Amino acid sequence: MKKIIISLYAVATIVLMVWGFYQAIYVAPEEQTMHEVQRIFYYHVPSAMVAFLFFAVSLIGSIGFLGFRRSRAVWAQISDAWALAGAEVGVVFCTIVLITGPLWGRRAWGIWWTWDARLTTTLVLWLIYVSYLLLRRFAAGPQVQTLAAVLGIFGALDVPIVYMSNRWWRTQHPAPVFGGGPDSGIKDPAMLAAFGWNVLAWLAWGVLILVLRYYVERQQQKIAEHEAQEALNA
Amino acid sequence: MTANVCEADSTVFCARLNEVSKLFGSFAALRQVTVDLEPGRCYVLLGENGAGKSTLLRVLAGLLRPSFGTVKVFGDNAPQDARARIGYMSHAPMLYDELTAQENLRYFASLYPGRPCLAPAEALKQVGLDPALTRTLGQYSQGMRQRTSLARVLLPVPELLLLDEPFSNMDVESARQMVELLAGFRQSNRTIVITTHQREMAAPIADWVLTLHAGRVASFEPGSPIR
Amino acid sequence: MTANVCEADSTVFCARLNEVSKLFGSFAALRQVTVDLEPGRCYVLLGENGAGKSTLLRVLAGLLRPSFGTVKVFGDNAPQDARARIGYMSHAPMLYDELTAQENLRYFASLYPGRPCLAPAEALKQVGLDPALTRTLGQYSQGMRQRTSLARVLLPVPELLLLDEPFSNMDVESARQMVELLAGFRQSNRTIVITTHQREMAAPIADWVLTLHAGRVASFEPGSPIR
Amino acid sequence: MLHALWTHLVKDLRIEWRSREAVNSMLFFALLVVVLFSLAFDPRGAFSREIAGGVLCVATMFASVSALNQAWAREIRHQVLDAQRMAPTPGAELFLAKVLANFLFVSVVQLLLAPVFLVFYNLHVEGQAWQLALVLPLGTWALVANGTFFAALSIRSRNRELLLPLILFPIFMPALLAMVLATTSILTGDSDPTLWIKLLLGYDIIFTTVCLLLFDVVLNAE
Amino acid sequence: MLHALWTHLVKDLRIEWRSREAVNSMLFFALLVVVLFSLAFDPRGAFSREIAGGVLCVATMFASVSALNQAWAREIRHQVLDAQRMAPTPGAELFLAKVLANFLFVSVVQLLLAPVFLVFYNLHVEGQAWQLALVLPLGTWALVANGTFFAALSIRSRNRELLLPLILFPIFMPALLAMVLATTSILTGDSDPTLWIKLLLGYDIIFTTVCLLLFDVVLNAE
Ligand code: HEM
Ligand SMILES: Nc1ncnc2c1ncn2[C@@H]1O[C@H](COP(=O)(O)OP(=O)(O)OP(=O)(O)O)[C@@H](O)[C@H]1O
Ligand SMILES: Nc1ncnc2c1ncn2[C@@H]1O[C@H](COP(=O)(O)OP(=O)(O)OP(=O)(O)O)[C@@H](O)[C@H]1O
Ligand SMILES: [Mg+2]
Ligand SMILES: [Mg+2]
Repeated sequence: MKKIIISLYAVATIVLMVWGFYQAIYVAPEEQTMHEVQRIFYYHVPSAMVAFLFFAVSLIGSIGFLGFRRSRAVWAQISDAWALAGAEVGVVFCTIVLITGPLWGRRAWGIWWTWDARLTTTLVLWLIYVSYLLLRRFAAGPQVQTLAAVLGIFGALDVPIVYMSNRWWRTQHPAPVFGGGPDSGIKDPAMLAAFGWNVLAWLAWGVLILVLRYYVERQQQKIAEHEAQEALNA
Repeated sequence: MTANVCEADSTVFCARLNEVSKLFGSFAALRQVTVDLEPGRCYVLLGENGAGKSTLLRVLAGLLRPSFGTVKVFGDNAPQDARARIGYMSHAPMLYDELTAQENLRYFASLYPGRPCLAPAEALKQVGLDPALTRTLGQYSQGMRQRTSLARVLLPVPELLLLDEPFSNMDVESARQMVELLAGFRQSNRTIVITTHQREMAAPIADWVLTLHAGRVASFEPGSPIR
Repeated sequence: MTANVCEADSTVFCARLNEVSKLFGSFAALRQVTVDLEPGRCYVLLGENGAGKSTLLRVLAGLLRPSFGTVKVFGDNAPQDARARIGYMSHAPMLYDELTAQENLRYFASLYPGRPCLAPAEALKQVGLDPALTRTLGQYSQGMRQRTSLARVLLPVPELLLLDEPFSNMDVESARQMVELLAGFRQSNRTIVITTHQREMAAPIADWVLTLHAGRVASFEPGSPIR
Repeated sequence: MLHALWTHLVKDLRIEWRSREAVNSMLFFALLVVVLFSLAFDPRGAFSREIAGGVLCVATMFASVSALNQAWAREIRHQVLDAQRMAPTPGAELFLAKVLANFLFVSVVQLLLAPVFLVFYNLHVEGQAWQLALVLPLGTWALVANGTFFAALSIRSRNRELLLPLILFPIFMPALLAMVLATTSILTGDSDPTLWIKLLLGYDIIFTTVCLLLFDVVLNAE
Repeated sequence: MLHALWTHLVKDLRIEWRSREAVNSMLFFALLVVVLFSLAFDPRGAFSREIAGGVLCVATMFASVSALNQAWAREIRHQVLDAQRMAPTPGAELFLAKVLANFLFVSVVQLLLAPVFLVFYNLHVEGQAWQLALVLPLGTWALVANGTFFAALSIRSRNRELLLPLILFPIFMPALLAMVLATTSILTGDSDPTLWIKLLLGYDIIFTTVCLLLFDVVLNAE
């Protein structure tokens, strides 16, 4: 049953991705200043949004782990699995942002990279979560989960900075499209529709990976638990 | 001090372990240990290397949390909530090499605010050290360090005393003195748990002897003189 | 192989310690130890913790240079010049955790160029391990590691075998097998020096028993069955 | 409440005073870094003033990391940390005392290094020099508070000397950026550093609070 | 003679391949250093090309030191070093194999980092790029050979992570200077780097020879 649902969901995701691609490349109108390259917008921004969301998942998982670790072991383990999955998949999406950004920048600005606030903070965010994953590999033993949860909380402190960076500072990176000034927002409905579909598609795709990663981690936790029980009864 | 003793008196158990297991990864260091410790008794923990003695003490001290089962001390408290009333001495001295014995003790005493502590000099005298020594701890011999460590534990006059191989580096005469000191402690209704490999050393004060084997309680019997 | 044995045969002493003392700082771990080891004999080293057993073995292996006195092996060589002919197994496994047993042995075998070595698989079989195991050494149990370590020592077919507590993590049955294996070795005119705390284990092959006490030779007597 | 904090602090200072190990090695290390950077970035160039702020901050950072790695070494050596955990005083005070002690050490190093630095880079301050007395302590605090915290976090891992910078640097980057920009704008006198100083202050407050709140978790993690 | 060298090398590479720990952490560390330096020395400025060479060399240096500190860790862990000392093969080969292995690791990191670096600093090479393929390996060799040697020397001390950079940096300085100047002159195309390359070569030959000659002494020191 579970398998069927996941398979159906996966198929739906693929359909959405194809539809989003069609919308972004063929339906959405060409932008006046940047022309064709602007279409990378439909991948760049949704990825960033999904990455933020998943880092939030990681934060909630981390807090949950710290809250439950003394009282409810199972909930704590579930929280920890979410924290790990959120961080890992978040890093993947953040990487997509960091690849699509320079690709776009090369055409729009003539250079791959510049050290403005938005770009720098995004890079720092990525680095923090990579170090989170490294910590999970390097530190051994039962305290890993606690230490990682602590670092997860620190990492999340950077997310609002990234989000606000092009609101606080004048950046070379474009000003916010949504929730920026009074004249922000996408005016062209076809563009907005293409953007909406792509956000939905990338979200669906991200959630699929997230859930799979969570599932694998839970499975591993159960195996470890089983081994522990065996050791106890041996 | 008297108040504390009465407090310890009023509960039937000083510490209560219920089905305690401790796993390190997939290695079980303790398996379903159930023990009640009564106040005013001295318990001697025996067992071969790796049997889980130190682990049991650390669980009692609240430094390790059991993987399964519960630990309660002084009624219904978790050990973490009664840290001021538990004294724990481990294999390692738990003292700063760079300070003198007095400085070390004064430092640790001031970490127990609001608790009537012994004077550092007095604690040192109790364990048979000269309080006037000005050498830093790094220059002490192993046995002297161990005594200072014992003095550190005695400072806040704990009601539950956990000693991990306290005699391992002492000569026989000093060990005998230590045992006498501990015997006095037991009479003021404090509980003592000692691990040791030299069973005959602790025999004079052993009310109960608990033997561990591969993390399990192998036997729990009244203390007896040397066979 | 036969050539080597003859070589060992031709000297009267396999190793000769003359008034050897070893100081660590101002601490004397060995004091004026004078011992001759004959080829084809097995020597058992006894002594409490810190008596200097491991230090003596390390001096024989050439890993430590005596502070005073001389060490000669196989005639008039310094141990450093006869490293290929001495096998030394310490408390620690001296193997890489990240490699499998076979890989470890193959690696160490190729560090003895020009010396006829055992095949790694054969050495593993000799110590009772399955050569087909593909786990890395980090996943072995303590006892299995110790056997692999023994196999490492046996590889280059050394004429002087120095074993530091080889049985400490083995169960009784495997230890017995090990002793039998070593007994075979001794018959091919190789010298064995073993330290141990379990004297009865090594008793069946002990030609001589050397007891150390605080760095001094306390007694040196012919091996005897368990008292 | 602050009684235990004081006790811890006095103890740390006394131990450091006996050996002066941390300050000495940090000083030497920082000196090396300054010299290395002078070799790597020729300070005779026209832009020496532009990069001097960066060099100063980065030298402080590397020197501090080498010392912070040892911050808890004494507590680990003879399991003193277990005795600390058994004491009925809050871990936050232990943490704060460590931070204060390390802050003092790093500040001493900075003070001793400043003249050397001025000489090597032929500097004279164009902006308002008193602002430096605000920027450097704020930046150092950010570094030391986070560093002490993550040193306590990484002592439990296998290769801890490796881990500390890997975790600390990304977290510290925003503060470093603010610190460098503020220092540079004070040195060159080109722009107003107030924004960056405010940012540093905000960073310090937020991160120190989070560290204080979470330290007990790290201290008692098994 | 070179048989044992090959054996040691294969062993080191195989172990690293199993965990990839050294390369991974070095890579991340080097990335961090590059980012930190970019924050500290704004590469948008007019002089970015002038300092890029220095940044590259110093980043390599710090990253390597963090890895070199672990170079002998595996040998220490279970006293494998004693087994090495007992084997009748020259210590020089053991040393050379370690140097080669570490050289490979650092080079891999450099290769992976190079594009990132070019992007971050918006660089394009003005001089002859192929000379970089000479300068970087030579400089890296100088760093790794000395680093491996002094890591072996400092493993016996109490706080070895601190000791290694304190010994290594002063010794490495001449090579660093040559490396930086050569790189910068290749990047800017202003002057001819041949002199510096020759100097590096000479440094490499002399120091490697001395290390090889003295390694047995260090290895067998009690
Ligand atoms: C070079 C690296 C780049 C990085 C790391 C980067 C990063 C980001 C991030 C993190 C967001 C946040 C999305 C959100 O707030 O939900 C974003 C949004 C955006 N990016 Fe980029 N970006 C880069 C380059 C570019 C370039 C070159 C352009 C176009 C010239 C661009 C155009 C946009 C636009 C239009 C948005 C949506 C604005 C907003 O809502 O804030 N980005 N980018
Ligand atoms: N932190 C840890 N991580 C993993 N295993 C551990 C840890 N602490 C103890 N162990 C293991 O738990 C087992 C019990 O250890 P413990 O120290 O309690 O033994 P012990 O009875 O005190 O032995 P000894 O007489 O040698 O002190 C040992 O096998 C040990 O290896
Ligand atoms: N490298 C060293 N530095 C200083 N002291 C040392 C060193 N190696 C050994 N010692 C000291 O020398 C004495 C003898 O040590 P050794 O290891 O030879 O004892 P042992 O008889 O093997 O004991 P055990 O049965 O515990 O293995 C000990 O007191 C030890 O502390
Ligand atoms: Mg123990
Ligand atoms: Mg020994």
